[in-house]
Amino acid sequence: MITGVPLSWYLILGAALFCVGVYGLLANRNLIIIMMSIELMLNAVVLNLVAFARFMEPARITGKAFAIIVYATAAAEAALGLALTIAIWRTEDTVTIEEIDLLQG
Amino acid sequence: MTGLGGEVIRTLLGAFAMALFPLVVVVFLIWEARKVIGRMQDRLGPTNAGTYAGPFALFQTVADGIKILTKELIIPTGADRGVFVAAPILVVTVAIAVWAVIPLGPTGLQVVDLDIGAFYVVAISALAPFSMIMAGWSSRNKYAEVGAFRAVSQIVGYEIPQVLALLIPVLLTGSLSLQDIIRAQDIAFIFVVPLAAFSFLIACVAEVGRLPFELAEADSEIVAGYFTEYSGMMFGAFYLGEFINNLTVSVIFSVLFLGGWRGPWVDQVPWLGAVWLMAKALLVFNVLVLFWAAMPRLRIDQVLAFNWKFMVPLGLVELVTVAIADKTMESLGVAQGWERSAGLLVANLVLGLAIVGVLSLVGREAKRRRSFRRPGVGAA
Amino acid sequence: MFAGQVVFLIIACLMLGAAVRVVTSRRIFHAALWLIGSFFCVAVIYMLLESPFMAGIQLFIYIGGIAVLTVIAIMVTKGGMHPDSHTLGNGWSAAIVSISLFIVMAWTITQLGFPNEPGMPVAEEGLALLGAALVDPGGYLVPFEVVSVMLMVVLIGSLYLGRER
Amino acid sequence: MIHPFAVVGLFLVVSLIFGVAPIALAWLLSPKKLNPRKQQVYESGNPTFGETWIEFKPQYYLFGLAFLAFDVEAAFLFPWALAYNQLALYAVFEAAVFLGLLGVSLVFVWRKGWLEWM
Repeated sequence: MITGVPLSWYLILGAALFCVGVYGLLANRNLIIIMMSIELMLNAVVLNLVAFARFMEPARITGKAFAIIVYATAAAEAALGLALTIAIWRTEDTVTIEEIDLLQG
Repeated sequence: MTGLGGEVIRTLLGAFAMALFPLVVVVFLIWEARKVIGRMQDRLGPTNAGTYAGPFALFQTVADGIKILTKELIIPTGADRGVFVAAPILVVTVAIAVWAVIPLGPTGLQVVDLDIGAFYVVAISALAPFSMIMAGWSSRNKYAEVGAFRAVSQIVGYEIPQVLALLIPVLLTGSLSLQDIIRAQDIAFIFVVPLAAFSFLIACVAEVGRLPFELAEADSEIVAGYFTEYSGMMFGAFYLGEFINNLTVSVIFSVLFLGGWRGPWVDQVPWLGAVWLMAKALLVFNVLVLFWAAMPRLRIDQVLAFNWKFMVPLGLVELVTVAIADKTMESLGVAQGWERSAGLLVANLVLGLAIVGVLSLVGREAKRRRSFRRPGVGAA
Repeated sequence: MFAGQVVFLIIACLMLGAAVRVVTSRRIFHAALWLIGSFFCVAVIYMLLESPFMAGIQLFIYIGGIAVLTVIAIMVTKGGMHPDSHTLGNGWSAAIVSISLFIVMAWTITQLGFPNEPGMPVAEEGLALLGAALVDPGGYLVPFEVVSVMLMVVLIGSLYLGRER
Repeated sequence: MIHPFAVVGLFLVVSLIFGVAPIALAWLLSPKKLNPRKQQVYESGNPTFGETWIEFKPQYYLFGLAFLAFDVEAAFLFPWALAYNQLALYAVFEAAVFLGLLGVSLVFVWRKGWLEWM
């Protein structure tokens, strides 16, 4: 190993990144920032996947295959989430979750 | 420890030399482009009018560079200062960072031969649109913002055909390392898969925003596009980054499709590889310059429609055709050497003829439909 | 040995700093730029994990794709304009929740005793193996084709949502 | 022996230096005589009017979406292209199905007219 960094460091880094994402998700009211927080959380998950793939089974490809499929899912989620955001923007003229009241009829 | 320290210093020196290389070449490329454009427009281009420009105004760009260094750096009121300054830095950084994997010669004349070299180029280039969007957004200028948005939708769109075309040399070589791709080209890939080379070239022209895809900085519509507000060396950084990108795509096209550093006597004299590569890149660069001088500018809807309705389908069809034709030939026992190349060339030519046929049918249909309406209706 | 740890710590600090700026910036456009910064740092971490392909994918999909799309969405919704505070009133409770979550996770990780060194060196032909496994019926063929169907649904569905009406 | 990735990292740092250096040099060398008229936003000599940060057409976003779908697809194709030489003909057809589905959906949205610029 070139770096000498133990696995637990990567995992703690991933946990910290995930928690920053959780904070952003809970504390923000702008839909786009919420999407960004979700991206941060997904990134933390993939970071864990890649770290485990490197340390636990470097010869095989399961971790990488999982990670790349998580990436595809993340991209799909971002595309659809932002498309919904823009659809809401065009009907409601806002992207702030408190002001969105589509369900009130 | 001294061994490691020496290695680090040697690597750093090599990295500096390699990063300096495109800058030095670009100084003369700018001169060359201005001369060629001048001749095509019945002018002389830069001439030896001043004292400092040297014979044939060879050092005109150097003089310009020194002049621009002493110009005032103006940050407009209301601009977002941090982002405004970061944008030109990012342009040059990204433009140079790509050169880490470019092989100037068989061995040694390369910073590092990454085994995912081609993917590195694509991945680093993914950072490029942000410099434009940062410049456009932070300037607080409507023209700048419109220019940035045009640039981004054009650049990200044309990334798709570019990557699809880049996959074809990778697929034929079975490696992402640029050195391996060069070594596999006993016959330059442009003669094996001309359609892929064609679509890569067009996508590259769009990526670097040369005419006819120059609408990000269409000076008659939106002043200077995303760098309208920049002055002094910050403007110079955009100009430099643009020309480095031109050089980079020329070099990458040469590496992928023209055989890179391969040429006579390279085996005996390795540094000759750099000369061959630069000669090929100069050829490609001059194609860009000729586009620049000869083409009108397209509208944004035309640019995007050309990408999504022609280039992307072409890239998909070409990739599938090459992959299936090659595999079929392999199962027929024609796996190696010139027979494989000839088979792929035939497949490409058939595909090209089919595309021309479809286009002419579509064009005839469109003409027939248009004849029922008054001319000019329907243009945006 | 030591140099790798130093690089890791620097990159980790940059990454977390950028991530915190993402969720606390007052301008959404700045948040997007910090997001790109933290994505880039994640790519560097992948390089430390000797997974250059994952680093490239990180730049290619996350920065080149998702971040570009986010920036475009910000511009289209005028989100880049107003430097307002867009946090909810419950910022403190959110901070407490996420910090306690982090403490629990970090404590668990330190208790579990993960290896300090990877067992094996990186496989030489890892990426080609991955490519072969993606189209191998005994490997990941089904997820591979499902991704294609998913992308198809995304393309059609999101263009349907966003089309001109 | 320096690891190749470390070399890439060094090169990134060097290219950042090359990006910063000219602007830092110009900042040292250039005159600094700012005044409000000089710092005005340049909009072809007209005084600027209205909101500066304009709202863009959602069309830009639609093309961004289409780009993202193909971007992910291209990322999946890289390992496939690398493994291509070891693959059998049926595996190539599987990738062709992968590409074909996206191609079909591209043709679908094209026919629906959602790729038109309005």
